[in-house]
Order: sequence, then structure tokens, then C-alpha cells
Amino acid sequence: MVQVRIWGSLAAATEDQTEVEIEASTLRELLDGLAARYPAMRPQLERGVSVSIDGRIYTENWFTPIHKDSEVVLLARLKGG
Amino acid sequence: MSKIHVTTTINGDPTEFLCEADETLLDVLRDRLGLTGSKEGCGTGDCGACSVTVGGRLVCSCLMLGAEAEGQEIGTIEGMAEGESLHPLQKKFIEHAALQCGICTPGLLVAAKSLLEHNPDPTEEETRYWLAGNLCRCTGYDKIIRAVMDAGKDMREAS
Amino acid sequence: MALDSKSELREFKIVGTRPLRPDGIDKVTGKARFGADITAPGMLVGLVLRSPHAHARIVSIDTSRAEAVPGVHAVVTRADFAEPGEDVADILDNCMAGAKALYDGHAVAAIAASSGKIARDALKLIDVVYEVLPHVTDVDAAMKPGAPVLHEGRTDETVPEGLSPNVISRHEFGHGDIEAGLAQADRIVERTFQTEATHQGYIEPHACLAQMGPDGQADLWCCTQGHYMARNVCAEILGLEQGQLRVTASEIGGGFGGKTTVFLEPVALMLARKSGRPVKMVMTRSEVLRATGPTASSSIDVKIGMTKDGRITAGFAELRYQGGAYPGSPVDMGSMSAFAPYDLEHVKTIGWDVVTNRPKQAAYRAPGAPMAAFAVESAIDELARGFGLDPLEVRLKNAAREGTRASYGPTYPAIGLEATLRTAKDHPHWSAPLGENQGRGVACGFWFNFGGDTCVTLNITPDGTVTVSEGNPDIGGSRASMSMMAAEELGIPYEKVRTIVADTGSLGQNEVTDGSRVTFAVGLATIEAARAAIREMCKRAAMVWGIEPEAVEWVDGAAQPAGPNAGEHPPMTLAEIAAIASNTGGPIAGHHEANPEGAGVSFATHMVDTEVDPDTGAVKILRYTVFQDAGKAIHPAYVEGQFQGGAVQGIGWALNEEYIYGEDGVLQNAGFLDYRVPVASDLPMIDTVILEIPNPGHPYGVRGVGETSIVPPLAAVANAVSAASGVRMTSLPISPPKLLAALHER
Amino acid sequence: MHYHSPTSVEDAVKVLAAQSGDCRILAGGTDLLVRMRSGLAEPDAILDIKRIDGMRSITREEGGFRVGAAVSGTEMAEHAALVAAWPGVVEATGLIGSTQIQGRATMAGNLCNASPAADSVPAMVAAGAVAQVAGPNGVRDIPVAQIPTGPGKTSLGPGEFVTSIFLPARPDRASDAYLRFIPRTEMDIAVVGCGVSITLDASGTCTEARVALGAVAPTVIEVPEAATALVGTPLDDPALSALSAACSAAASPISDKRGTVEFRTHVAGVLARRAAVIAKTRAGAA
Repeated sequence: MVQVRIWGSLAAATEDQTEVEIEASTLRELLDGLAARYPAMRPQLERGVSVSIDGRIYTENWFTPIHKDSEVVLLARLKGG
Repeated sequence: MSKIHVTTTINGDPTEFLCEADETLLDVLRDRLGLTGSKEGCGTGDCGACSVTVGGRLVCSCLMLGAEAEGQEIGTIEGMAEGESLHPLQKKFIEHAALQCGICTPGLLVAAKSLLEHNPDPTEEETRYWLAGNLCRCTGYDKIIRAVMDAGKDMREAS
Repeated sequence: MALDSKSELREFKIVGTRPLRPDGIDKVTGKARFGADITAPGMLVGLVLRSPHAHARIVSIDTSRAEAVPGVHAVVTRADFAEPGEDVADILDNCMAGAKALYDGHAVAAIAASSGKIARDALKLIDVVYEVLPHVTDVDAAMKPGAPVLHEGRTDETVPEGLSPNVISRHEFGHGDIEAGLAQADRIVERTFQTEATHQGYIEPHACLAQMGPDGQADLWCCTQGHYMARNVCAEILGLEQGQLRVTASEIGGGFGGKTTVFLEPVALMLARKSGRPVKMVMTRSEVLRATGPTASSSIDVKIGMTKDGRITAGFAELRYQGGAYPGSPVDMGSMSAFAPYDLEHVKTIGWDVVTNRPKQAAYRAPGAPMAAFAVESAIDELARGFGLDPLEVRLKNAAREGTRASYGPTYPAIGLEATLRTAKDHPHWSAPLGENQGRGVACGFWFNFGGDTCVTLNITPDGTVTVSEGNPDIGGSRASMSMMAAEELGIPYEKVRTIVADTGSLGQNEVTDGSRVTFAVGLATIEAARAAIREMCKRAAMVWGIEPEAVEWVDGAAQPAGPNAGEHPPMTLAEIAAIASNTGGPIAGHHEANPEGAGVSFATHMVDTEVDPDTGAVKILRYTVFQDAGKAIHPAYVEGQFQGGAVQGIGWALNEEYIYGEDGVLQNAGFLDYRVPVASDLPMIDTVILEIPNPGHPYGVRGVGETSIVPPLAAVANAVSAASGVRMTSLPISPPKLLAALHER
Repeated sequence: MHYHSPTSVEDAVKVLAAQSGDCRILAGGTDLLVRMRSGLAEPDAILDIKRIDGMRSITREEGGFRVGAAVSGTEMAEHAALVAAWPGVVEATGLIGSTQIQGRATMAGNLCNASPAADSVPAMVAAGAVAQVAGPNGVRDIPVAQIPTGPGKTSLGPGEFVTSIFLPARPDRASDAYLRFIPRTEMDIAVVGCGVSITLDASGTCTEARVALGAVAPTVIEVPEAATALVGTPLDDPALSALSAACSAAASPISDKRGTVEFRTHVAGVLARRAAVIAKTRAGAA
């Protein structure tokens, strides 16, 4: 299981928990796992998120590995100029 | 409507063109003569990207009619280098990284050349005020001002 | 791909020097071809008819009179476009209005004619019947129940009941317990801040040239930050296959985020399709300001508590951004970045995305962050000064560092904020004397960087020179940086490498030039492409020497035996290997395609001195210094240029730039006369200090540098004005009438 | 559209008389071309006065200066005697736009464009300048203050145009100054402008003064009360305060995108004071 920190707006989908546990070893498994366990989170996941894994930010690479002790934080999808 | 026939000199080349009465010199340069080095950033004289010299005076070519060029000596960015040899200002702009995107660069160079012809040893303040009509959005002007003043120094030493 | 383990020890030969840029001569001689400089035989001129109303139902559009004008070859309205897919629906609606015109300047029709004059005259013959609707341009007004509504049904699940349908989404970030934190404070500052919308103000108006054949093959030339983006979006809108639309990026005359989307391009393609002729479209400056993408305006409540020794006990901000007529203001980015420079136990931000009758916002350099930093850094400054504390010391005391849990969630790796603050404190600027009516301000800023899809192909020519093809428009010298990194890796002189920006037919997908990504991501791909070419060259040398490829290493631009066991062979240079490439297996190239993630975050501290004229409210910038972490500066002159340019855009935002709407919702200052960007005589030199705390996510340690520099100046200037005049300005711009009124109120 | 460039005033008057549509006078063109570009002006014809004899020259006349209607701000600044006599008028004209604009923009054009915020006009009014107007009924002289009648409107009759501006002779110990307020340091339209012209006697007492304000009313206005505040004084602090108060009192501006009523009213007084101090120094006061 991986500990995942989510941001405040998403807590409505997790009964106000800001940390949840998901069985995942890759970014894709993480996102799929979140969607399956917290269906109310799906609209936001579909709009897009970024994920910080051990302090580095990922957006798209499905097979980015996640370790059990990784720090995983969901972020709003990054935009730039 | 009949077009106006204009005989002029551009960068030393005798040039004739036909234009409409309401066409600006900038439109003539860019669209009729293929001299696209002069840029249109605003069309209202507020950005200086279209700067050229007319009879040795710095003007915005967007605020002058093509018809007014009759009998005049026009200088544009395309006439600034002599063959392969760049003008000292052109060299200094590259050396000082005084351009990022480069859209304002032709107008700034024409304006800076005019400055150094009028005032070979300008202060920083004089340089900034002379160039106040040339907007640059990338550089914050720092490297441009340094390049112009450095070129002035080299040109003074060379003369 | 991570920072080279030996990078701390690596002695760069080319990286960190200041060679001349490859496009320099074209740009100083007027030869460089920008968007409006491209022509095609037989091309038509395309012009757009725009709504004079801030909000109106389009009852009917009759184009028959315009179509009858000799010389008019095509007229386009929304009816010409098929219903778009959801992901491009707003983009198309912004390029060509559907049921409603949503802002002053919204495109409602377009014409292609054989001359500009004919097109201009024919535009007046398009009869549009509007039913004018009530409008709203202010963010706070738009949120109120009963405000004029732009769209129904766009509100997402994050928004509670009872608000105007103009409220699109709510974003909440943070951790801890704000009330508990505030309870520990010796003083709490609670204030509301406002910032007006500003425009990127690139000097080159949008321009493009489109042509399309009946077979569905099309070509587009345009000035854009991302020609692959332009291809994909236009293909979807026009119903073309991406492979059939080739887009070539012209030189680009500034973007700053504003050219990360399309405005004219789909319309030009449609005009080209209908007319069967190439169509060129160039915006006027007025069109650029009215109808492209300025940044959001904002209204922000901040509440911060501090102990008397300068520890921030809690930070709260509620941010309301209007991003124009469609969802998508960068309020989420603002909410994430607002407190990012600080190590806070209790922090919370709430962001609201709101639509109004203004043009659809586009990204502008660190989108969303500068206004948030203005609010937070102003409040921190007020607290620090209220306690008589040194504002740099207070920031140092609370600074985020390696191991800090960021306000937006993750734990920071090595970051450079503390270094910028310490350097600022030791800098002579900090201790320089000030005169009467003068004041000094500081502020910190933060921005993310990201990677994205990236392709680079590096070819070795037969004579041993190198060409690099990349897919990101060069907006500020990136071709120089890529050539430098390729030369560094290959061990050859910089002058032997020429980098070009390839069209969409030449490389795979490339993310837009945005998010400060190019030096990071394209640089990384360039280095990898060079390494691939090196591997191939080592293999060729191994063939010649009859040894195993693994026994060959690349040193100083040549293959050489890796050790004594590999045999005695004189090194073979890149040029020598290139010369016999045909004999050893054919041409040699390296390429790299990736979606590199793991870009590093970036911090800056800015310091500014201002003088306030107490009789007129005029503010003069006397001195300015930027301290920013670049990770590793590839070409320091262009890194300085990014610092300086961002600082000056921020100064403009702070002092004089603003969108001014009348009661009628019409933009009143759609020109460079009254949209007042800084001019040369407004400014001093902008001093820069480059710090280099390597990003562990890049082989050379590069961090993006392009955006962070616009984040601190709004607050730094406001703090300096406060120090000089004694009044705290909470509304930007600090234009003279506003400041004078505040001085008189005091 | 038709373009005419006659070479004599007589021909110009004939061309103008022959026009049935909208014919605009082109001097420096820095306002006219902007209007054409934005669609605010769509003239049927343009009459370029720059080739007319005398339009581009500055000549001495009765101790003063006659400045042709097509003389640019830069050309004025290069005329040493003019600068010495009327530094305020020259600096006001030199403030119009950028270096590029100054190479083209003219006092006469600035006057006939009839903007209440025109920089050169308060200076000209303070200077007592007189415009010479040619038209179908011959030539007439008219104080510049009487040319603009409202934003964009002039008192010129059909077929009339300004051919020159006359700046009168200067006594000793007299000078002028012009200041404006703009948000940036260059490139803006005046939010408030103020021209002050004074004459001192040997003891430094002001014997004559004229003060004009721009951008605080539909036209540039002369403020006689401000002049009264100065005459008979050594331009000391009480006089300057009275000047300042008179200018603020005379201002009846509007709030718009460039400034508010309160700002313009206050700054009118600030600028008047500062301009008077400059004029006093220039006039040679100790």
C-alpha cells in the first residue's frame, strides 16, 4: 500500500481524509486505484492531475514506479507560460 | 482609384513604387518592396518597431504615408550593415545578448544609430530617453542600453 | 534521467560561457522571418469582424452583402465549423463565437479578400443582429448570485450550492489547523488585495499564413510557442488528420505564455479551405489586447499570523481569479504557489475560478503566481515592519528548505530559496543608503517547472559538423543553449553545431515552449541525442579498429581505446568518423524522444528601491536586484535576460499596466498608448545574481528560469512604495492617482 | 482617397475649396494617421502641406519667431535662438511622443488636433502665440487659444488651415516653462499639463504672467487668476501657493482612464508651482 496525500478540494470524495492508502506500484495503478476506490474523485482525475513522487512532479508517465515508502502527493495539473 | 507613383531612395538604392494614397510607408516597405525588416508592433507610433530614417531623421514608418517618401532618402534596417560587415551596433547587440525574441531589434538598432549620429557620447539617461519610443518586452532594456553605450564607445575610439 | 553523479565535479568547457547566438545576425539585419513576414503566391488577406458588445446573443449573421463584393473570396462564421470535441470546444468558441459574443472583441465572422482594403470595407457589410445582454467584468461582482450569467452548467462538483453559475471551480490546498496557528500569533494581519488583468505585451502581434488543398493536406506558418499544439488543435477543429497538417513555426516575437494557444489559425485554415487560396492573417495591436489572452485579474483575502520574533504561525488565503469568458483561470496555480516559499505548520488556500465578460485568459509567465505572491508577500512585509523586524530576516526564519513540507503538499528536495535570501542580505544593495521619500522592498517568489513531450534529432554531417533539430520555438536564445549542450557532450566547438526548430513533419510530438521547460527538457533530450550519436560513433571506431564497441570511449570529441587492453589506436575524431560513415554503415545520427519529468522548482528573491513623489503619487524605480537559483546557467547572458525581463514585466504590472473596462464592458485602452508597458526611461539597470543549486533531475543540474522572475516584483515594488511613503497599497496597479489618493487619505 | 501636395498656399486654398468630401490637412501626420488606422477618420482626400513654401521654416519677425505649420518639434529644438527665447514652448512640443514622433509632430498639428491634453498648446497659450490661418477669404491672425473649441473641434472655417504659429518678441528677464504629468516617463498623453510664462523687472518682481492648463477642461484654458497671483510678487512661497490654489480652483476636469477629477485638480496646482519656479530661474531671477 502507498500513502497518498490529496489536496483539500478532493477530500470531499474521501470522507474528508487528506491521506489515503492505495495499492499501487506505478503512477497508472495509483490513478486507477483512486478512481476505483473514490468514484467522486473521477471528474477531477479526468480533468487531469500532477503527482509528486518523492519530491519530483509527474503528470503523464503511466509506468513511473512508486515504492511503498515513496512520498506521494496529488497536485492540481501544472500549467506554465 | 489611381495609384500614386513615388520616386525615392531606399538604403542608397534609387527606388520607384506605386502606392495607394492611404498606404503607410511601412506597408509600402513590407508589402510592396519586400523589406520586412521593419516591423509593425502597434501601427500607432507607440512601439517603434517600424523605425526608419527619412532624410536622416528618425521616424515611425507606420505614421508616414508612402506618398510622402517622394524625393526622400529612406534608411531601413536592411541598409545598416555594409555587405558582410555589420555596423558596430549590430555587433554589440549580439555580443551583449541585447535581444531575446528579436522583434524590436531592427527598430531599436535604427533608433540607436540615429542617437549616436546626433550624440556620439550619450549618457545612460540620454540613451534611455532617446530609445523610450522603442518598446522591448523581453529584455527589460538593461542589455540594450549597455550595448548601445558600448557601441558608442567603440565608435568614438575608432574615429 | 538524473543529475550526472559526477556533475558536481564536472568541469564544463562550453556550458556556462557566453557564445554568440546562431540567429543573431538574421535578427540584427532584419532578415529573420517572423509571423507577419511570411508570404505565399496568390495569398489573400484575412480579417476578423469582432463584437462591439461585452455580452450579446447573436441573433443572426447575414454575410450575403459582403460575399457579393468583388475581391472577397470567402466569408467564415461559426456555422462553417462542425461541432467540436469537448477538449477544443472552448478554443473554437473563443476563435469564432457561437450562440453568444462573450466579450468586447470576440470574433463573430471573418473575410478573406484580395486586398486588405477590400477586406476592411467588406467587413462593414456583414450584418450581425445582436441582442445585447447584461455583462459583468469584475470578479467579485461575477460571483454574486444574480450576476449576469455567461454559461449555464459549467460549474464543477467542487463548488457548493448557492453561488452564481459564473463560479466554475473551487480549489483547496494546505495542511494543519489555521485557527490553532492563528491562536499562537502575537499579531494577525488580515487584508484584501486586488490585481488588474495585464497582457503579456509581446511586441509581435499574432500572425499566420494558411493554405489547404481539397485533398485535406494543409500547411500553416505561424508565430506560436508551440506549432505541434497548433497542429493538433487546428486538426481537431478543422477535422483534418494531424499528419496531413504541417505547421512551421516562424521566428516568434515574444510570447510569455500568450502564444500557447490559437486565435487566428483555425479561422485562417477555414478561410483557406473555402477560398482555395493561401490566406494570411495578422492582428492589429488593438485586436491583440481585446481578443487574445491577458492574464487573470484577482481579488485575494489574506490572513497571516506572526509571533513578535518573526515566526509565521499560520497562513491563509482565499483567491478569486476571473479568467475571462471560459473556465480555466490559473487560480489553482496561485493557490498552490501562494505560500510555497515558507515552512508553515498551518497553511490553507482556497481558490475560486470565475468567468466574466472578458477575453479568455492565456498563460502569462508563472500563471497565477504573481498576484498570489503580491498578496502574501505584502502581508508578511506588513507584519515584519509592524514588529520592527528585518524583512529579509523574517523570510529567512520562515524559509522553506530541503525537507520542508511545501504548502502545496510534497516535501522539498534541495532548493535555493535560503541561498537567494542569504545572498541578498550580504549584497551591497541591502545596505546602501536611501534618501528622502525613498524606500526599499523585498519579496520572494516560487514557480514550478515541468517537462513534457520532447523530441530531438542530432545529425552528424559528412564533414563532421552537427545539426540539431528540435521542436520548440526559440523565444529567447534556446537554439544557442541547445548547440552549447550538444557541443559540450560531443566535445566539439560550439561553432560546429547548428540548431534549428523543425516543422511538425520532421519530429514527433513536442509540448509547447512553456513552463520554463525548454532548457530543461529539450536540453535533456539534446544531451541524450548526443550520447546516442556518441555510442554510434564509438561503434564505428570499434569496427575500424577491430575491437569491441565496449572497449571504446569518447573523450574530447574523439573515440579512443578505453584502456591498454583495447590495443594501441590513435584517437579518431568526430570529423574522421563522419568522413568514413558511408563505409562503416551509413549516416550517423542520434535521437531522443521522451517525456522527461522531474523538473526542479525554482525560487527567487527580489530587492527594489523606489522613490515616491508625495505631491503627485509618481513612483520611480531607483535600483533593482534579482537573486535567483538557476540550477545551472547554460548561457548566463540569456539567464540574466530572463531575470531582467521578468522583473520589468512585474514592475509594469505593479505600477501602470491594467485592463480598463468602461461601464459598457468595452476595453478602453486597447493600444500601447494607454496600456502602459515600461519604457526604457522608466527603469534603471536591472542587476542580477545567478545562484546555482543543481536540479537533481537534470544531467547538468538545469532548472527552468523563465517564469519565477515575474513572481516577486509586484510585492517587492509595493513593499518598497510602502517603505517610501508609509502607505500600504493593496490594489494594483499602483498608478499615480491611486497612490496620491491613498497619501491624501492618510 | 486622394493625396494632394501643393507647393503654394494659394494652390492649397484652391485644392481645399474644390473638395466636396472630407479633406484632412497632413502636417506631421502623427495624429491623423493614427485616426485613419483606427477607422476614426476616413478622409476622402489628404492635403500634405509640407511642400508648401515656408511651412518648414522658422523665421525672425518683429523680434519674435514665425514657425511654419510643418516644422517638427525636433527642428524647433535645433533652433538655438528659438530655444533661448521660448524654452517652455520648445520643451512642450518636444514632449509630444517619442524621438520618432518628435521628428514629425508639429505645433500647428497639435493645435488643430484640438485635444484638451495637447502638450504644446498650454505653452503656446501662455506664450501669447498667434496662429496665422489661410483660407478662401485670405489670411487672418488669431490667438491660438481661440482655435480649439472642444475635444477634436476647432474654430477654423471650411477651407481654412493654419500656416504658421507666431511667437512674439521676448523682453529681457522673461521666460517660460511647461510641465506635464504622465504615469510613465515618456510616451503618454498628459494627465495634466501647465504652461507658465513670466516677465520680471530688475528687482525680480514679476511684471507680467500668463498661465495655461491642459487636460483639466474640454479645451486648454488660460487661468487669469493664476497670473494675478504672480504679478507684483517676487514669485516667493506665498505667491506660488496662491498660484497653485488658483490653478486647482480653475481646473474642472473629468475622471477617465488617465486620471481622476481629484488627481487632476490637485496636480494642476503642483505642476503650476513647479513650472513657475523653472520659468523664474530661466528668467534669470537670483
